[in-house]
Amino acid sequence: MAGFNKVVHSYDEAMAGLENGMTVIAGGFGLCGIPEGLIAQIKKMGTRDLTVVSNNCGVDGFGLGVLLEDRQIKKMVASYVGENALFEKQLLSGELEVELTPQGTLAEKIRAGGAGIPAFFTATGYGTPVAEGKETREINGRNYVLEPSITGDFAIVRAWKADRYGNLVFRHTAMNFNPMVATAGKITVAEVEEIVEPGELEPSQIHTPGIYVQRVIQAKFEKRIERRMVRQG
Amino acid sequence: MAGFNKVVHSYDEAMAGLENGMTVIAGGFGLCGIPEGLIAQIKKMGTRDLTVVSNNCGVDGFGLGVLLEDRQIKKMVASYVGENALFEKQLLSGELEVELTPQGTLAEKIRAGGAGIPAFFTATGYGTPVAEGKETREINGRNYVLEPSITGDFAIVRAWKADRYGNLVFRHTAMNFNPMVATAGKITVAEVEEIVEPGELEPSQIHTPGIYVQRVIQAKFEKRIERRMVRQG
Amino acid sequence: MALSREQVAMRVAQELKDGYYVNLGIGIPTLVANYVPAGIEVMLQSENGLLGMGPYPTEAQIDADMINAGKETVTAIKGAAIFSSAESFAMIRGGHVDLTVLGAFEVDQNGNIASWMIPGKLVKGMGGAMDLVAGAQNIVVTMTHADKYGASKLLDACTLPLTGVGCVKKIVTDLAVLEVKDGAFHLLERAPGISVEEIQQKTAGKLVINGEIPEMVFA
Amino acid sequence: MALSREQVAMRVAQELKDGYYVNLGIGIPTLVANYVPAGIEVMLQSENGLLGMGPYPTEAQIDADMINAGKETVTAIKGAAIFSSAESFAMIRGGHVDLTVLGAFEVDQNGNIASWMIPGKLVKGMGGAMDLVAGAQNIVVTMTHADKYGASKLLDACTLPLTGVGCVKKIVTDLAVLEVKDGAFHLLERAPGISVEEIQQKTAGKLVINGEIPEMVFA
Repeated sequence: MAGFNKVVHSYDEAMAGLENGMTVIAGGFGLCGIPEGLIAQIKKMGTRDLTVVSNNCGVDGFGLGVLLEDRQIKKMVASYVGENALFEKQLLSGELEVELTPQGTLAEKIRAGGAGIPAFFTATGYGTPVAEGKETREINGRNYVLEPSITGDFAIVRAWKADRYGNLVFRHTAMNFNPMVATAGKITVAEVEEIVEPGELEPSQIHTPGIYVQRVIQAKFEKRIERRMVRQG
Repeated sequence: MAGFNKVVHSYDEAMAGLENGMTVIAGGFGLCGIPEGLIAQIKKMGTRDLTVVSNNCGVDGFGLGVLLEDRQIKKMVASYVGENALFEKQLLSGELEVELTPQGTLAEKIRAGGAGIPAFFTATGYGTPVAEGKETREINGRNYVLEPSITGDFAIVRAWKADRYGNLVFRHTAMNFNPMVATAGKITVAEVEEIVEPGELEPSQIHTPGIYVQRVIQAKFEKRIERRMVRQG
Repeated sequence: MALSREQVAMRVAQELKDGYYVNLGIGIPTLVANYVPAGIEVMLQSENGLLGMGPYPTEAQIDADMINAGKETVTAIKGAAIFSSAESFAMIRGGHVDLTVLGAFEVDQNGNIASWMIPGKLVKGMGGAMDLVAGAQNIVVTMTHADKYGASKLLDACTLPLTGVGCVKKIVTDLAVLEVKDGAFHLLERAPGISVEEIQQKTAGKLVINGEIPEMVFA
Repeated sequence: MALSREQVAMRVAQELKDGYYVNLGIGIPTLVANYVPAGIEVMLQSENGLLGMGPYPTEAQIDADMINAGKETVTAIKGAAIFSSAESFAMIRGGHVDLTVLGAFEVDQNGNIASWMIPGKLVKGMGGAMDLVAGAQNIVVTMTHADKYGASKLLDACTLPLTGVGCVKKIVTDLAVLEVKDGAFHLLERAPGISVEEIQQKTAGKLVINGEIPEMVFA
């Protein structure tokens, strides 16, 4: 079963092959469902000139934010970058190129990339700066923008459970961008909380079939909370 | 909770509003996972000039095939129609208009319809009769065909379990086209084996969130098998 | 007197109908969930991937893997569904969400909205707002009628980069309820004690006033 | 002698590599699953929505809700995943399937394939074949080298409506193994006892014969 055992036992193995100038797509929404250890590994490797695609860029000192500290990110594609002072500084100084993309369009561009759809039309962003320089078209009386898809050299995701075939299940809203991101990498690496035996995951309840996943690594996660809201029980 | 109780108790209610000339999208692959009772109800209603979108058109006397008997279908959009003599006869006589669509393109067109994507590019069918009359484009050195999405006045699906909010779970490969079809109807009707209490379906394991489903009806299914293959145990 | 944030939310809540799927933006829109009218049930969609959002968790329920689109810890009601962000925006873009309530910097008489960027000052990104305004069946904007310097936010044409074009149907401000149609703001209701003149004076865009304008009624 | 259907399947099975995700079409391609070489594991994809297809069920295991793309009752292996047809073709179209094996009516020297329609005679539809030939990384076609009247199926240009353009890389017939490149069929192997001359005679398209052509070897 060598060919289908995707479990690796070190972060060096997990991110082997990552090179300067590559595109990395990362799962997660805010700090929820992010592959903490894989991001830390990229920081450790010191890989530079990366294009990073992710809904957010973490916060100062955590999540993808740590890759800003040594200026490893050349370009960021994201929908929302509001929680990060270092990000704002590098953006305003011109050190960091940013392509702001509506959240739904970003999700769909990544899904399309994994699904062999090179471009699609969406009404989102028509008539706004997002549509500048893009083809627009009226279809059945509505205006749409043509959006190209996104694929990456690496895709990094966090899952809850995996088996050695790379089948993944996500936990609660830590699912977010992870399923699409998992489909869009030439090499997709899943950092997971638990590795189970094949057959333990109910086939029709697998969120990401293993065909999309090249490497699986088990990890412990800090799971930092951004906005801790509590009601009196 | 009146607004979210989508359970109806008769087939008349389930298909109320279906009119001559409407488009009906149906889930199922061959005879697997088809909404048997909803199809029978359309036959009973005698609604005519329907455009029916479904991967297959059933077989003689079962599944969507029964709608051919009284010539209720004006146009069929499908990927494979090989099991149906009456279909072939009506096709050759010109009584039935047929738009053959590659299976993956059909699945994606229905998904796109439900997801507000009016058109997308795919490499499937480039250079074949499927691309005739359609816009083609070279993107990054490959040739693609622009395919418009599909939506229906009605979408009819079969699911395994539902709750009254319309959340659906499908069983084994009876899932097939059902999840996309469920998203693409102005009115989506789910015929299900079992209705469970809200909360019994694990939120992250729901295949079709209830927002897509307007009506749910419980039924018993014949589940006819097309090709019964057996190995010696 | 101008409405409080809570009163704006209470008025917006009157737009809810039984069985509506609703997406509430950050800020005042979030408060709308506290004022759902009696006898009506709505289901809240959170665009990170949750349909059937519940209240904030108790201390014991807190789970880092359970958050809303505002990145706040949250719970799910019985009957909730959780899914990917692609599925979430398929719902939104596909027109399956009945009502979206969101804030804005500016709205204009043609239903354009600007809510995500102030050039040179603020570049946080649009998040899901552009998809929401392009996708929902019905968009209600909540905001103060004028900024803190008294300048109107209801313009003839937005000056800031747009979030969406021709999509806003209704506006609930601290002073008034307005409908946007035919290239004008149509005054429907005024806040208790607020005169039509004050609303007119604080509305830079074209304002249509037809007959007597009633005061808002709070249950 | 010309290969039997089983021998064609055996030869195709030599194209499998450990860890391959493979989609097998109906007919001879289906038989390939019976000849996976020792020490190698592949995972079978069925385009209705199953990754990790197992053998046919026993009488006790039969379940109408568990079928393959040929509409046959089937089982799933441990570690299988089941998903929608949209997801299934996302895999296929997105290039995640390593190898597709399918039959054809005709193939030509430019890698074009015709497999789904004979005008005036047969209109069953293309099913998933067009997506598979457009999406898989590697396409192997199995067919008889000539039809029952002796007419070649390896043409300079397909005469029937196409399934895909420039996509076929390898062909395994009852007489030979050929690679398609640079606008020609390149003869790689011949069936035991079949002469290069016979293959040449039954190949209508451009055939390139480089040096000694070995006989196929079956383990």
